[in-house]
Amino acid sequence: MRYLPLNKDDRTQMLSVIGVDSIDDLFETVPKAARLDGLIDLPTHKSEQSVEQFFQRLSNKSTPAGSVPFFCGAGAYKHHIPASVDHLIQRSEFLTAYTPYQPEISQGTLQTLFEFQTQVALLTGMEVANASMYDGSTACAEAVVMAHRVARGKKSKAILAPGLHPHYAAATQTLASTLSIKIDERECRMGRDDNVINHIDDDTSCVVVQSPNVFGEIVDLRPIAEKAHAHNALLIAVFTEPVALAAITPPGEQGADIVVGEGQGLGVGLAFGGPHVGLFACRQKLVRQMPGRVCGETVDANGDRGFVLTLSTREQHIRREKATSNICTNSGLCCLAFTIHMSLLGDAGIQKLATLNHEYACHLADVLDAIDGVSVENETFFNEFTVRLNKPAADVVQALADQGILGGVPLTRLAPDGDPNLLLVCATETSSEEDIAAFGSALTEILS
Amino acid sequence: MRYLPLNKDDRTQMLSVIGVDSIDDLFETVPKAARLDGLIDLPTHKSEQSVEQFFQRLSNKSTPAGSVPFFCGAGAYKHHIPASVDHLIQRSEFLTAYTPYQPEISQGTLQTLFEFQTQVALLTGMEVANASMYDGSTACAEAVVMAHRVARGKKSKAILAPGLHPHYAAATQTLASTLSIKIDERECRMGRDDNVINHIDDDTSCVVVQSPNVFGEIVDLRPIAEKAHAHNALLIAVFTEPVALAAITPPGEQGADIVVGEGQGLGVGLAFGGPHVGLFACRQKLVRQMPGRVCGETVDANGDRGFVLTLSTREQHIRREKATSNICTNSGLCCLAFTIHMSLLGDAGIQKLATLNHEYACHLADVLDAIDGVSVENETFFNEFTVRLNKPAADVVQALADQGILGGVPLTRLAPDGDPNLLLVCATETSSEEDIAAFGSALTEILS
Amino acid sequence: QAENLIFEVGTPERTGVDLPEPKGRPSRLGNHARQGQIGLPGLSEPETMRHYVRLSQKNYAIDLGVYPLGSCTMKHNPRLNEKVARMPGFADVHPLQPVSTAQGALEVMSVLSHWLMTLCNMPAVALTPKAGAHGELCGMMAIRARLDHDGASHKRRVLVPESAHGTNPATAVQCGFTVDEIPANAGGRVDMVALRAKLEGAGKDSDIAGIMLTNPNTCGLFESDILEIASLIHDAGGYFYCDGANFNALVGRVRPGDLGVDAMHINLHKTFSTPHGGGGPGSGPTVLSDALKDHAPVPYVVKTEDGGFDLVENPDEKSFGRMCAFHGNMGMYTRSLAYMMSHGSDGLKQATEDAVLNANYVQASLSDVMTTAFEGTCMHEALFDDRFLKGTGVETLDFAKAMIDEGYHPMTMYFPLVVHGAMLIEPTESESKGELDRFIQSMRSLALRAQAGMVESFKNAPVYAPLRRLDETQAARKPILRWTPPADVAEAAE
Amino acid sequence: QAENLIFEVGTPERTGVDLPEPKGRPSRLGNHARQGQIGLPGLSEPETMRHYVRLSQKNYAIDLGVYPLGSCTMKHNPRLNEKVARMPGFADVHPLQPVSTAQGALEVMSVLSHWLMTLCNMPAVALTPKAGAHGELCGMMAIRARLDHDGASHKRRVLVPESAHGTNPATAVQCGFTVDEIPANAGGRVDMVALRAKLEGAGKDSDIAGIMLTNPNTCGLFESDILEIASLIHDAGGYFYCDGANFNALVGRVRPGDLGVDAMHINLHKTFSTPHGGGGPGSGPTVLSDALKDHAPVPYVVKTEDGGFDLVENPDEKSFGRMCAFHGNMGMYTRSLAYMMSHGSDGLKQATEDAVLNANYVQASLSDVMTTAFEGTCMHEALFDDRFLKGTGVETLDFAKAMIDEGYHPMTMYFPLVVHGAMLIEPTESESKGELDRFIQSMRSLALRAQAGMVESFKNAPVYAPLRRLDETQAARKPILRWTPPADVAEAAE
Repeated sequence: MRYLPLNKDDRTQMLSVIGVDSIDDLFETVPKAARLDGLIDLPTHKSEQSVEQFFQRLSNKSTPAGSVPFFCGAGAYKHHIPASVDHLIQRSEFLTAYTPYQPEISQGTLQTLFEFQTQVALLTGMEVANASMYDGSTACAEAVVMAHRVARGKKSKAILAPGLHPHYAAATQTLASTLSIKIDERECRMGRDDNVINHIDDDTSCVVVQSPNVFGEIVDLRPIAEKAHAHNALLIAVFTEPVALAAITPPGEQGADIVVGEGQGLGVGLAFGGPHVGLFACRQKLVRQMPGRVCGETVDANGDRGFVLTLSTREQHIRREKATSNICTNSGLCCLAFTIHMSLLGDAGIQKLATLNHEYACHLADVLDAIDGVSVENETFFNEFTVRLNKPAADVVQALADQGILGGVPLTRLAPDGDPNLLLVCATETSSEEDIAAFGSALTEILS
Repeated sequence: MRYLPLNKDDRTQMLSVIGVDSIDDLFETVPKAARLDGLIDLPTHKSEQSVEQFFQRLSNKSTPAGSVPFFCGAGAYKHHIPASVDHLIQRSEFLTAYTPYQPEISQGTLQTLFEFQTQVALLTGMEVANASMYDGSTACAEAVVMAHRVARGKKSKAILAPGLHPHYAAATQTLASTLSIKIDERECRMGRDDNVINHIDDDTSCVVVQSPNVFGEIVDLRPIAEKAHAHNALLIAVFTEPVALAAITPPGEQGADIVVGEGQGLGVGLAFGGPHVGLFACRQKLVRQMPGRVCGETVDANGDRGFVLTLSTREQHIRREKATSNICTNSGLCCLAFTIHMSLLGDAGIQKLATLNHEYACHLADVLDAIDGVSVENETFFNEFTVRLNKPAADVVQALADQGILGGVPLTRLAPDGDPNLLLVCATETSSEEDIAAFGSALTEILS
Repeated sequence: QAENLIFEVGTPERTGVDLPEPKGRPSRLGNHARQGQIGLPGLSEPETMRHYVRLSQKNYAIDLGVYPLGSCTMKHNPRLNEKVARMPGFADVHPLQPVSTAQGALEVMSVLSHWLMTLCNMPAVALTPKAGAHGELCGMMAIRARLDHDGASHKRRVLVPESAHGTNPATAVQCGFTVDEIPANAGGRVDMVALRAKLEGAGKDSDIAGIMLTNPNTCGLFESDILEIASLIHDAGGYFYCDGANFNALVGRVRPGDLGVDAMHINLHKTFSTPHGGGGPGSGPTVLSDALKDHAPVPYVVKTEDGGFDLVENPDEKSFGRMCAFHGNMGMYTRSLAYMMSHGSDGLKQATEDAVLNANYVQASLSDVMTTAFEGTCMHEALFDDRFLKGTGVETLDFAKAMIDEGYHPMTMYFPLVVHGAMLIEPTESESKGELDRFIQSMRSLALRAQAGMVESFKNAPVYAPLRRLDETQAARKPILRWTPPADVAEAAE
Repeated sequence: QAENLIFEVGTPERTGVDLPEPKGRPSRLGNHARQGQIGLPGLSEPETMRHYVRLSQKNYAIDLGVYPLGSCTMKHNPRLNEKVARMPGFADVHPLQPVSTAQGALEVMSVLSHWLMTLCNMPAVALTPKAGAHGELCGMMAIRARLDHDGASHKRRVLVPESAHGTNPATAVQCGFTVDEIPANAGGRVDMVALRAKLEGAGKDSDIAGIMLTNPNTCGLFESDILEIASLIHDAGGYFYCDGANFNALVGRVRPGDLGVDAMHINLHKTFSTPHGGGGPGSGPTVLSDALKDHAPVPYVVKTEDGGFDLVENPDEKSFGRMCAFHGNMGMYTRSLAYMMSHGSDGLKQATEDAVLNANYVQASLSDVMTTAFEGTCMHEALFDDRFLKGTGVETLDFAKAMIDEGYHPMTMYFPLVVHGAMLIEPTESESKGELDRFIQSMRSLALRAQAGMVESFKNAPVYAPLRRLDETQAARKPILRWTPPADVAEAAE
């Protein structure tokens, strides 16, 4: 076996040092009834070549986003990732390191986390950020639990605005369901979010608002923040596309207390949904209630600057049943990828990237809106928006797929009770004019 | 421009430190007539995404060996390369380092070269090896020039055996043509190599024999070595497939004085012919006449073992017009790949690999020989052999290609005057039984 | 050599990404356009490359040497797995594109499920949990859902050994349970007297929801009373959650399903070697027993009649719901399946045996100069306490830092809590005998040095590391969690 | 920390590659089967990975810091280029598969040729040379073929400046020419008086075959008399070979074709940034003038009438033949074309300007503490001599080794030979002003330290490197070029 360095002689010698006769002797603490004889009924070892061929064959059975005109968004976004990002994250020193518990020999990971936290804080317009969560949806759920914790049991309700990504709402429901948090989830429908404001009361610990929301509409958070703060509730702002924040007023400037979202769009690929990277930022005063890992600056014995994991008194390995959350990993390598992509872009780069995304989306909206049987529903949008079709969107998407076009996500894929004729579409810098034209003609034909 | 760190402010400041007004001032030593105004007529800079798309489009216009039943050899061989090989050679420290002229900070490259030299010596059964040449064909040409040098102008003739790869013969002709070396190239034809022996005389500086030869036939080098040595000539043994040497008696054990060959088969991909890696080994006593870079063991100021480039008194940067050759690079990264692949294989691995190659080739020979209009011409072979078809091989290969099978190399592709009905075919561990069956049926159909 | 932060290197107008010029179309952002600079530094590509390559060299890694972190399982990460994970049919597929266009990815999930269920002898697996702790959540949520479904919502007490990972009690609480600790006995295992006292005769209708037990436990020992524990908990109407963090000591030799386990998460990043990546991403698929499987979260893959695959994305009334957006960490599914297929049933068993052998070899080779916490052989990790350092002035932390100067990553220290000054060493099956012998030699010489009174070299350690010991107290007291422009430094230090 | 050789780590039966079991078919090897062990060590995959990762960290690299090797041009290697080179339509194509199945690869060669010819304003390019020296051979072979074709086989004398790269005279000799050295003038350029003496009035029928001239030359200076040199050599019936090693100082601003050049090789690995890889592989395409283009070697790509591409693989009577098996270094074609297309005509020009600017900035910033070899501005590299070290006891070599302790790779030293104790610094366009400022600061402090008499720190250098100074004399006197098993060590040292 190519991965196992011991050979027969080694094993014999080692057993003799241990003072046992056979490997079986090392398993004698296992009850006899539970000891397996022979091999489990699975194939035996395979060469690298044959494993590779197996996966190649399966890979060929899926349609990669990059191989066709592609317009899916709704929480995962296709962007061009510079080759150096994937090169760097594959370096042994990053890829095969553990959580940086020994800071003296983990400054590579730690300094990167510090840069990451700063980038997230800047992008969201917030004061501090943690070192990432599993993904945007779990970050959202943890934010609601955190708000509940901040309210110290005095408030029982969390309000989810109607434009929140249904998966985020569901993940939040799940996590909150076992705690005494009442989730007031507004029906997921296209439209203005004003009505959220009317549900905020003194029993509200937080209100969760996504912008751009799942329909692509940009939401003005200011009035919601005002109302929430008046009732001593927190505004949790959510986003699913980090590139959007380079184009729109960041939630931190609109009064958000916690900002959570998905970072996948930068540095991390689609990967059929994971791993992605959850971003989590909040006001400085809330930092000790913030879940997840945090990296902080300090000095070493010589007085040189260095970085360590810190604020661990909130964490499960210290606080056990009193921890802020049970989370003990972050999305380390994805947050490295995010950080490198952000570093490459810089201020000028990400703003230009955002502008291009917006322009392609505007062009796509124009093309689609001109088709009979299609109407763009958004008043505003960044790089994705919602169209109403004259047929069920799921059928149309399947028909497009049969023609080799991945033409967006039907709302019903996310919300089975949602309007069946709504389709969420997205354009990024990877959507060429030819792709958009191909989408337009195919759609015209299918709807006619 | 993403690759250029200077910005406008930097440039202005730097010009002022230099004390000139503009960048043009730095080019004032260029005659006015030769100074270009404006831009050269080529496209301006492109995004990474668009460059990648350009190459992806062209890549899709070729048929990768791995995507079809594949049976080409004749000097370049498809083997499965472990993923860790390509990972390791892409490490910045290997990939972006220069020739190890400063040994204190180049031990990574140097120790690898030392391991490489040892592996090549062991595989060829020779005493010493250099740190690689451009490829097998240039190694062959350099070996002939070296033999000429060893003869100190007292011999004028080099004999090339009939089974020598025609490209190797041509590259040797080219290099020798400007020196006073008479090349006695035997006609490239299928058959026993005995006749070479009859041409060896006292004017012969060397005889160049490939085994397995370009037809796949394994040649007994012993009688040739005997005759050559009797006339004070050197036997230069050539191979094009390093894996073969794990299966057959190495040239070093058969009396070869210089062994040269192509190392591409291990660690290095096909790459449409390059870069590949030339292997070059010789007897210890000839080492100071050996061309190319050499790495040697020594100690540092503390007495610790270390490695350096050595024997540089043979080299062009010291000897200028008296150098052993004008070569000043090796095929560094390819020889790293070769070394890593060899290290992974080890003695047991490479022997098994060789056995598998041979078995697949035997199976292929049985399948093809059973087809009407096909006869296997070889008495012996390793993983490639020659078949005679009842039609011109070039047409048959094109017909196979049209059916999605890359079915070997017509002899005329290498030797335009060669027998048009001969086809060189090869099987390796990457040739599945299904591929061989598909080849067999397609060939049956085409020839019927 | 210190490496500046990117914020200290970059300038706003530079960029390492070239993009075509925008056309200046009218905006449809409404009045929401961001004003002003974001504050991100601009770096060219070569500056960025160099920054992160240099930073990387300040890390230790499994590719550089022994990384004996007990309970973390730092083993070899094959690059084949990285290669297959990057194939476009997995890496470049959108989670919401039509399932007809993602059949290969779904098939990987299906085959992976088959391997996990077979290795565990369990009838179901939920793939979506994104890490071990998320898998714990999944298992405990399923238990809670089953209890609620059975109308047993008074069953809220969960037994947790005091030596458990901190995540266990944290997870139990996050699922709305109360935690009741069970002590360990002198042999490092569950104190069966105490456990029986809690459970015997409790009856199906007790308030017991279940037990969370790590096996092998955090002392590196197999819970030899596990069959009785399972039956006691089942008799009390509770469910058996097994923390699978140490499943790598059992794969191919013991199946959790044969032990009475109702739910167990599997850390793909430990047991099946998806890279730890400096702290994630992990993946924590959770196998479930017949009793729990109907309560599994969505989404999951099902086979269709035509031999294809479909996704169930909407929960029925029994499912406890959804744990995250999309379908879990596909990138870890491909890697771990490649790992499993490469080993095969024979290789996985051999890997388990080698891991246990290596740990026992280390324990046996060090037991004369260090003090083993418990008698007898261990499973995949060797646990030492700090008795051998008594009176030397050297503490476990110092010993750990001195290992850095020997060229090693320290072992896990001060865990498990049941052992004083614990040192938990897990070599894994990836270490050769040669490497282990060198490691053992280093550990021996450190132990002897400590006992010889050379305390200073321990207190000063590490010396041969990019930095000396870091002041963690200062970091926690005045947290500086982000860079701020020099003028604002005073504020940030608040 | 020393890293053992693989031969000291491995054992014969271990392997890092799994293969299916052979079936035991009868052999068709005749009586040629290899007997006994080869003697290669066996290593598992994790051992192999760790060995080479550890070894790699003993290397300096452009990704780690300034690598100011004059005339070697160590610039940023974009990873995009690595990515495109690995696309299967280029990397996994056999050189002899039917050209109809390799159209994409041939198109890359065709487009690359167009870029190179356009940048040089030359009508032809031979792509196959595998490195710079191989390109020199190509150019000189073409000149010789042309001379022979014209019946001028008495023209065998080649003029070479004494400051030329050693490869130039070596190449000339390998092509059967004799070398006639031209001295340099006080300004570091070709001594025109001496040159005119050799050439004026020589006439078309002289024995002059040509001149080999590097431009900018090895002193980093543009040969400002180049137009006259070209015309003198042409008047003498010779051809102008330009060594293109320093073409990176001209790209986009000066075209060799406008200078009267007949042949010039281009180091794709220098000018167009294919990675040096620790010593290759390189690639040395050679542009040829109208006079020489018919004598180019095979193979080359031609466009077909249907818009496709074909290969000419067999030489006609004018071609000087074939230089190597197959079609040259395809892997370098893709990388360098990706580099050129990324820069575009504007970026290539800017890169040239930045390279020249950076070199002049270094020269200007150091000229008060170090001694510049020649007055005035330089092109892409700054040349210093050792006058500033006079009397300090520190030599160029010591200075270079001290740079290692400052965290830098030394500059090129003792080259060109025309300058005493030469130090040739080429920063390239890849360095930011910040990096250059730090580098300049280090160089200044070293120079001041030397002048202050702190000679010991130079003689001992390097201290902060994986090894101290190596004994190169011993290595050359008793060459040990391979590992031998311990028992045979005595023999090997012979």
